[in-house]
Amino acid sequence: MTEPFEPKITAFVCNWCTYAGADLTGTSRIKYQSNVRVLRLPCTGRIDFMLLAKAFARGADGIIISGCHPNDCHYTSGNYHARRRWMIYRNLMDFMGIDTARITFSWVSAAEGAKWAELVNEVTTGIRAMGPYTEYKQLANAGVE
Amino acid sequence: MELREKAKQLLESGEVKAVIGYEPGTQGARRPAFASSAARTGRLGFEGEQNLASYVTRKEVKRLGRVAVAARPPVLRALLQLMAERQIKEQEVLPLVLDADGQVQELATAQAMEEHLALSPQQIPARDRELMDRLGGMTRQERWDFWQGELSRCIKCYACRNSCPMCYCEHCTMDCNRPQWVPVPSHALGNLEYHMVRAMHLAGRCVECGDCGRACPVGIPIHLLTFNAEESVHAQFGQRAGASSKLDYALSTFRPDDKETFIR
Amino acid sequence: MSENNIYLPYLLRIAKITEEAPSVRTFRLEFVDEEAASSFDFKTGQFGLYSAFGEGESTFCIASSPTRKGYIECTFREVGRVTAGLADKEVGDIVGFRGPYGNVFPIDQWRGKNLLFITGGIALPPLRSVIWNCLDLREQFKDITIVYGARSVNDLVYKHELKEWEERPDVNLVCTVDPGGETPDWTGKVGFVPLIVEQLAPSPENTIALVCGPPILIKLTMPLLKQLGFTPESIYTTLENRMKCGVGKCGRCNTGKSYVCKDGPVYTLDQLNQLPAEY
Amino acid sequence: MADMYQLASASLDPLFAAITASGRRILAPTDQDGRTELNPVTRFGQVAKDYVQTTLSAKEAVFPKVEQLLSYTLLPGKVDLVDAEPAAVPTVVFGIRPCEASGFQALDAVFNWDYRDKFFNARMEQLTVIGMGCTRRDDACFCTSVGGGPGSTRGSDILLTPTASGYLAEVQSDKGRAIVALAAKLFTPAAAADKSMLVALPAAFDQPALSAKLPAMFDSPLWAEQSLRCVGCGACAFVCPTCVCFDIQEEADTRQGRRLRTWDSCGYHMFTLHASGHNPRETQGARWRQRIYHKFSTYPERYGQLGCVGCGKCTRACPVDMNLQEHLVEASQA
Repeated sequence: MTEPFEPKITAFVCNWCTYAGADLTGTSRIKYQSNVRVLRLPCTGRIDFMLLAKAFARGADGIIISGCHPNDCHYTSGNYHARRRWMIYRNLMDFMGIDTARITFSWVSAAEGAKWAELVNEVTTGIRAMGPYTEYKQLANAGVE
Repeated sequence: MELREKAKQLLESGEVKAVIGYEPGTQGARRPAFASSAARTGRLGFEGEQNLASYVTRKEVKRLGRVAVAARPPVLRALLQLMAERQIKEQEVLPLVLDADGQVQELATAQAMEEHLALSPQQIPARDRELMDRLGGMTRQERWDFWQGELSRCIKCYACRNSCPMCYCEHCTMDCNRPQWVPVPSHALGNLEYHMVRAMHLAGRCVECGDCGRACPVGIPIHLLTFNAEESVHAQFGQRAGASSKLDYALSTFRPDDKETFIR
Repeated sequence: MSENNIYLPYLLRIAKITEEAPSVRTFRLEFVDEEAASSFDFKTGQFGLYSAFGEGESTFCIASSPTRKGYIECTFREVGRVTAGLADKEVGDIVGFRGPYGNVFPIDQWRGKNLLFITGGIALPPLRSVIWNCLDLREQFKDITIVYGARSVNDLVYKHELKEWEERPDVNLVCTVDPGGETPDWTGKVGFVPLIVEQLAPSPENTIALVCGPPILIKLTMPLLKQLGFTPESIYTTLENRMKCGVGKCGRCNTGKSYVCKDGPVYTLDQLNQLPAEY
Repeated sequence: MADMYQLASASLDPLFAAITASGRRILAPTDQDGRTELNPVTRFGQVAKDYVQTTLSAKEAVFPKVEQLLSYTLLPGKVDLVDAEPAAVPTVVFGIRPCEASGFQALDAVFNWDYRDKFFNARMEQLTVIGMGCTRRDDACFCTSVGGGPGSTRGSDILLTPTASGYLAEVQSDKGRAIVALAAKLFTPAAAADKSMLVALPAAFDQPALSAKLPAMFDSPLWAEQSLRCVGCGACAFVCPTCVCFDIQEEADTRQGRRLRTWDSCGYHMFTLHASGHNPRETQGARWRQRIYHKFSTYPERYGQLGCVGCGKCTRACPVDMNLQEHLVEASQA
């Protein structure tokens, strides 16, 4: 018997907006799917592009990246820098054939507890439909004799 | 005045300590050549492939003193970008170019370099453009298969990195091991992550000389990865690396109205 | 029948951790496998590759004496990935060890001779193995003199053993710290090691000198010893080049034609003089 | 003394079939997208027709670019260590040049001169080399300067030399005889060795004289001068059939890990860098010198053979035409 596929989703969120927003989701008793592992970073500006690649390499089927809305960054401009980086990185990943549909970028503020739940639910449903990201997971053992 | 004569003059007057150009190599190739005395200028020429700007940041070359460089447009762009990144100063390098009359001209200032470059528009070679378009037309899965096939041949010799004029870091992120950010072994994951990091680190900095791809001993078109990153900077932020010695790094700046379509 | 895997380490359990100096620790390691524990043997001067599983292998000498059975000790400073991984370990944790590798200090040939140890900072551990080896066979040697220095009092390693050597009547320990590194209650000398050696002016008569230290110590001490009349054959040191295999294959530890992992790590000054300075 | 046979051109297809049927994998040069590399084949027709050399070397068959040395599981207070067994499959390397075939002996010298390397040995044991004598050469070739030759049998279990009607097969070893036995009727005994089609390649320098003078040239400014254009990559070392230097790398998470051996190069700054920041070979000149000395001075002294077979792969792979032969000639004349 094979277990039904439960996607692993890694969420990289900023400390000030999205993490607080996700906290609000909890304190508001809004239920959402439990497939997400939240990794809190100080700011989206700190979310190095390689963290995304590392998440896939370590078995993530989907990735959420979320931080403060433009203009609301705790450090004034971290999210603007992050946005530029994503604009380039997303194109590059797509060019290399990495499945960018498995990566969701979002702005979730500290007041948007409901949006966080909605985001996680949507992403989880989407990734569940896509299935496991097998081809990336297989890289770990390919090319070693 | 032709290059050899100019080189001789510059070395004899002591204006530069070495002239870097090209000379006939073996196997019908032309290769980089260093002339450190007037007696050694006899084979120097402008024609060759390796981007000579990759030498001017090397410790062994910096130690020589001021150098003159036979500078085709990609070399000039790389030199300007190195100035923008504060890796070389105007007075450390003297680019030599051929003017419209076939005379060797000294471009002693960044401004002169920029003006000379403005004469020849920057273009990705047709063959590369064609392959990029072909890749663009593929499905994601086809692109994945294409790159996995290509990168499986990678032996991680770092010829691409070491040939690149913009890869001057003394301690490359590939060599960092606390943490071990990118796997050292040349297995599938190590190769993919290496080329991903290389392309991202060159986004907004790649002068599109294509030398990484040319250097690859196993013929992987890796230059297309940095081209993609650079083109995407140009398309979205409107600037090209190597255009000016005063260029801001595209990824360390931003505009509040940067336009994207994928963040929800 | 397949051959043995020469890259497979022994497993050792950390029995004791001693904090020696800032980011310098000594591990006492005991073999997990009893058979290995009883069959394992080494000679002073040899080294091994220690694994922090998860991080990799790093090369250090064996800092304990072969006369002390049942365990080996290593002393390391936390500087890189592997040593940081080792520094995270606690008593009871498992580390790997491959060895013993390399040549030895020929102490059998030194019977009846005076021994002069000159060392500084974190370079004492390789000589500590020799010192204890010789002290455990004390009657075989004549005078034993140890000149040891560090940047500051706090940077001296093996502080308890230094005290023990100081108290022993059959050891002449001269301890020094660099100017500015002394504490109010410091009773030892103040000054760089070569200077102290110069003041001490040891006699080369029937004496073997063992010098191990940072490049600057070696660079300044060697001419001094020569001046005092020591022959290049009577001066020993131990080299540490980067290694990956330890068994003469990975190709990086050579200095000229000599492989530090196989022909070294112990060299006389005479041997070093015949090699290019690739260390 | 080698057994000599004639092998008709048409016999290679049935020979390949017999080898494949015996369960052996055949690696042979194939042309793909303008690149000639060793790839698994089952028919002679797949083999490249017109090549001087493959870019990469056959050493990969016995010394892969990444191989696992061991793995482990981490448990509280316990480490479960698992020895790695190389998955060595019976392999015939077909059509490599005599220079490259002799490279296996240089690898063997290092892997087994003292401690024995079971990974190399397990793969080597399963390897049969069918070399192919050279009827062509290019500018990078210099085997005759380093003791080899277009028809040298050294390192080949069977050396095929093209003749007007097919091939001369010189069978050198039991492994070679085992291949002959697979299709004995294809091999007809030859009375004389016809090597008339082999290409001529005069020696370019006096290698013994060069090796003899190298120790005294260590401090020569020549090495720094020669290496000025070297970009310090590892292409030369990685394509070299004899370059054996390797790195050992650990890959692990909090629960398990593995130790991998990967190719490494003396051209890299990192190769000898100490943790303290001190580097015994700080400049590219010192690293280039190491490359030359290791092959032409250390090897002969230590292992009684050269660490270079004159195949020229390094020269062809170099992005800046660091022509090894040319530099050796220069050193010989310095």
